Amino acid sequence: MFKSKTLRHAVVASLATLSLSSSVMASDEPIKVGMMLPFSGVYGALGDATRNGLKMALQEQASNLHGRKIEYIEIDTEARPERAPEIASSLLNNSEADFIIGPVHSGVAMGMLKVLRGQDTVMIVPNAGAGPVTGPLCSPNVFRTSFSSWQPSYPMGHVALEKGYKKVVTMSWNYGMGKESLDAFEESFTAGGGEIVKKILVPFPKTEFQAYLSEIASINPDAVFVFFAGGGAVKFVKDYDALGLKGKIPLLGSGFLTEGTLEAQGESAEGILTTLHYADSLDNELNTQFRSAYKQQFGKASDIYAVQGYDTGLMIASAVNQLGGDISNQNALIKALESTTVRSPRGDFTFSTAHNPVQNIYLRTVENGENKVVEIAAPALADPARGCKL
Amino acid sequence: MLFNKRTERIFIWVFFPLALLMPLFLAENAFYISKMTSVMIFALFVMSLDYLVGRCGLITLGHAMFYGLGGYLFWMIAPEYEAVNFWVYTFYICMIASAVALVIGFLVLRTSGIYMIMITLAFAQMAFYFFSDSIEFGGNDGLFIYVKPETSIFGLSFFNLDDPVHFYYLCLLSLFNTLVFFRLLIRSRFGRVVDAIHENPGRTTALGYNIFLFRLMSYVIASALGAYAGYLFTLQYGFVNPSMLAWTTSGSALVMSILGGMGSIYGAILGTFVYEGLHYTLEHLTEHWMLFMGALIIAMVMVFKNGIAGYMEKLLEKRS
Amino acid sequence: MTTSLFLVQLINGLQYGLLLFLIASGLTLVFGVMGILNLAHGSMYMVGAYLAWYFVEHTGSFGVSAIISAIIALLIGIFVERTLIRQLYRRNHLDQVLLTIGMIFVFNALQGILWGNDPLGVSVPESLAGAIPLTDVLEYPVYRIFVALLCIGIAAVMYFMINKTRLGMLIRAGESNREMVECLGIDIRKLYTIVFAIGVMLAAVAGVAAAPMSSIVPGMGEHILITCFVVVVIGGMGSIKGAFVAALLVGLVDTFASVLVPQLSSMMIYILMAFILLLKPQGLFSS
Amino acid sequence: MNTQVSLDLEVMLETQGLCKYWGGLKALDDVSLQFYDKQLHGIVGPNGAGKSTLLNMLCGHYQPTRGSILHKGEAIESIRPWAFARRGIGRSFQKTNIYSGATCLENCCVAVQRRMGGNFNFLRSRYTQKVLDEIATEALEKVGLRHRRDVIASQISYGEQRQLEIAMVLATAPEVLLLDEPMAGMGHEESQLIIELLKKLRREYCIVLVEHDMDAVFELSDQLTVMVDGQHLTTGTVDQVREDTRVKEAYLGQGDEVF
Repeated sequence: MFKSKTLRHAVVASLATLSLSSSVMASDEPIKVGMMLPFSGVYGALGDATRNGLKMALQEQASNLHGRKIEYIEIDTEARPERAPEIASSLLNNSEADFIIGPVHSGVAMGMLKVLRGQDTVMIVPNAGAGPVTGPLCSPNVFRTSFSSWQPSYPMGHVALEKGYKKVVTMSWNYGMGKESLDAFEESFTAGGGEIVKKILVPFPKTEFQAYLSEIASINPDAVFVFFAGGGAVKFVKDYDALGLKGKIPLLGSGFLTEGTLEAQGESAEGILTTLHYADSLDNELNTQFRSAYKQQFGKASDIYAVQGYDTGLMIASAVNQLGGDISNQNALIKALESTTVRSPRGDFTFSTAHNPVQNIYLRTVENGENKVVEIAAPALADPARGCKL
Repeated sequence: MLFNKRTERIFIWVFFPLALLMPLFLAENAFYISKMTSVMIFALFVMSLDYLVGRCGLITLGHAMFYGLGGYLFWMIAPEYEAVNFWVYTFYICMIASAVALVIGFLVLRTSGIYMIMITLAFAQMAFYFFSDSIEFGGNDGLFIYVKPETSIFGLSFFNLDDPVHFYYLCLLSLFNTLVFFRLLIRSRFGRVVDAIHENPGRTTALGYNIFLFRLMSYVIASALGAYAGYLFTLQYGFVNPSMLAWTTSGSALVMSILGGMGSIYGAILGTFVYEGLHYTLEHLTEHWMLFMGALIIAMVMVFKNGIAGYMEKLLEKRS
Repeated sequence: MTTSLFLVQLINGLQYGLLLFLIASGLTLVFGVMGILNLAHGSMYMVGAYLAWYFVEHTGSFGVSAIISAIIALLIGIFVERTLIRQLYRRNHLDQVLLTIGMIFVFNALQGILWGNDPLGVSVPESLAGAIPLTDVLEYPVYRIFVALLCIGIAAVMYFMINKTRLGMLIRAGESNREMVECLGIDIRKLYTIVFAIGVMLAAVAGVAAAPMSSIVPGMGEHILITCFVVVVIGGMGSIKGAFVAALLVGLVDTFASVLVPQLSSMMIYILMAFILLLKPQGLFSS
Repeated sequence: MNTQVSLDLEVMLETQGLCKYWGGLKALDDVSLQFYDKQLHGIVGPNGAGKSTLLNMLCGHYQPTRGSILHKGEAIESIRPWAFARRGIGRSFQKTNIYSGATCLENCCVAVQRRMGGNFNFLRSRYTQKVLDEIATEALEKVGLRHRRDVIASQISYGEQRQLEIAMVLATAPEVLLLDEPMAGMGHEESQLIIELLKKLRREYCIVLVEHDMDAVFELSDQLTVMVDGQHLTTGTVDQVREDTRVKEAYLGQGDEVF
């Protein structure tokens, strides 16, 4: 059917490419940083910010990389978990990335882990808070620079008790991150004698909240604790205000409720109490510097996702620096990463044995369209890392 | 009979030998192997949809339900830490999927056209939320399969599923067998009636055929094969996720099938490879890949009347 | 459930249903008259919301923004019909599906390029900013009541147009018999352009109206699209009256399911649709 | 007012008080008729007389509103449409209704295959079954289309397509043939072909013929029924009907010059 000559040509050509690609000298090669982030769709904004932060950090740290250049490979995950293993495999085997950064979405994280656990690369999660990543599925080569979903929500239980709330309604989307957040809040809140009068799980990604809010109004609890993020958070906060609950029933949340959404939420967000490992208004020099530099470079305000990306970059740079630029020994690289103390805009943090940040959690309130820090809700909080055998 | 056999033969003789030889050139790069494998698995899925939509005229937007079901079924019925026999479980999964298809087909095939599209979507969405809302099935984050099956028949084992190249050949074999199976099916007496029903249901009823039965049978066959594709997908990475059942999965399969040339069966392979190839190339080229992807899809609809397969046939006709 | 809560939920359901009607009406109109299955309809809803945000930022007035957005949507509709849809009238439904899926890709990409991926919000116009107290805790915002009334108004206008005007007569005739309309010496292509543009505009207007009470995010179109198809199919493809009844039905079922059977609430509208189609395979008001 | 004459032949098909209402419209009202084996029974009447409605019920396409249909004495009005064909009641349609994308042979094969079995044989090729082809070819032969065997149906002439449709019905080996205006839209020569064909067939089958071409009906019919406004006017031999004054009135009332 086809001419045998053509076939022979094709064979020769592909063999030639193959031998070429393997003969490049290893030491001249740039450090390859693969990114598996959503650049389109609902999570697109988060992916953008993470990438910006990461690149900014590595740019700033260029002098500490011992002459090694950075090569970025960016792939849009579209937040589709079923594509995750394939993209991860592409970055691992095809691009031979030294670091794979991602993802934002917990389902995608699970798919990536399946391929990357125990492989010859380092996976750093800059956002997805799914418990298993640094819990039962933890692995020597998997790190997280963000948080476990337990971390930001657990301290809020104590805060609620201190405020004297006894009966609380909790609410989130019905998915892993949401449920883990509610559970963490419930854990500390009920341990201190509080009562969860109702737990509402909204099908993801539904944003018709009116029916649920009407129900909450009829229960009239002491406070409401929620986990929502992105567009859903905007809609929820606006609905909460529009239906008159704001000012009558205090709204508490995992910090993502008011991250990257304040502008869209406008007045409605004023006064919401949240706990998170960061706040825009954190009063330290690094943060001020970071924020102005980010604003200058990208023309918009930074947010938590940018910080997480930034810290990921810092962490990579620090390890490369420690090893004098040679990251070919994976064990040494992992050791270096583990021992890093990241000097982050959120305050210094270290890594737990499960490779999750040990960090301060701040209590914040929204004032004049900004998250103002009220106090440190929990200093140097480590995730319990249930089920991790590291 | 819309599609002539010559183009099909040429395609088979070009595609399969190339696919057979590919691992020899690319064994070094595990990614190309696994990418090819996953495209072939999806092509198998698209093929089963193509038969249903293109040959039987039954348009469904719920086919992904069976794709996902294939994965979840394996998780449900196979022991977690024990290697089971691949062939035995293929049989189980196809049988259970068939039983499910029999029940759902019995309900949905009472409607037709756009209403059938929507009622199949309705069932698929129910299945989607069933899996994505329940903690037992891993919810939105999905599930892991820890142990891959072994493939021995009478003590002889040809494929080691942990080896990507072996798995590649298993999928290639599956794809080839499915293509051959559909060719036989289309040429069979059963296929004759199915063609007749597709072209003219009224006439076929008047000749004494119970067309519902034939449609149901076709639906069951396509669904079982769809589930088989989902089972293969799950085995490739050991990962099941509710997004396998999402309507967008059905949607993209439909797009690939239309792109390839509806009802041509081999066009499903063409459509899947072209679509996935474009997607892969564009997303590595530009962040705004969607813009180009969309524009290309629009352009292809305008140019190709019967998909790529149809276009190829026209070219061939002109030359001869 | 107490009576007052029941009444509140009833209002919630009706309001949601009315908004659904507004989005779905364009879809069913275009299908009924032209036989085109426009999957990009949800994208137009998204475009409407983004346009509303953009022009509110630039003009400061929600009313002005709404008018400009509607006009732009109308122009987009005319452009798309003239350049793309027109080529496909004689092709089968599946080619139309493929085309409109391509359009979804393009609109999503353009949204990303033009407006970025951050969630955006539009504040409620001052003149409609108040709220009416319902219970001790609960209030009902005036704007939402306004939107509900707007939806009813548009439904009434559409009913009047289709049943009493010359355009409506042509639309009804075009539905049943394309040749007949052509025999009357009317350029059916012009009719189709108008109908398609109106359909697009209705989706965009729905997006504009929804903008102040929701978040404007990428992908907002796809999610609503499926719900709209459920509405249109339950009502019977092409029937405006059917879409109206079905939208209210879906709105109420979804609202009450959320509260009464939360574990089934995500599936409830699909269960409803499957049930109705099994009883009436052509929807409630098929022609 | 059954004016039908009893014959010594077997009654193949019978209707008793058959009614079909579409909402308020009485498309067919209380029609009782008997169709005999090996006879050609013509049905005529002005437009809207209910001829096609009657035929559509005889083949199971419509469910009667009231009344019953008997096939060899058995009530069959409530069985499924496809079961009519299995009992040997075959029909042709008013508008040409064939598989226009397939060859003439293939068209007939679909018809033959139903009673030959193997319909759920998924793997055996349809192209290697000689018996089927032979029977199908025979059916084509009967209507004089043998030379068109391997031509795609959409490419033969209109008249031939009508013949093909009859061949398909014959290929199902029916006892009853329900023919809905087989000569509609044909030229004179083509009509003659069909008439010759029906002359051959009418001693083999029970044929019910609905036709507008009066000359043809008069020439062919053993029995003739006239219907007006959904009601049965009269039935008899051609000569009896020709003499019937009510028939003349009915047609004159329509302003038609028929006789």
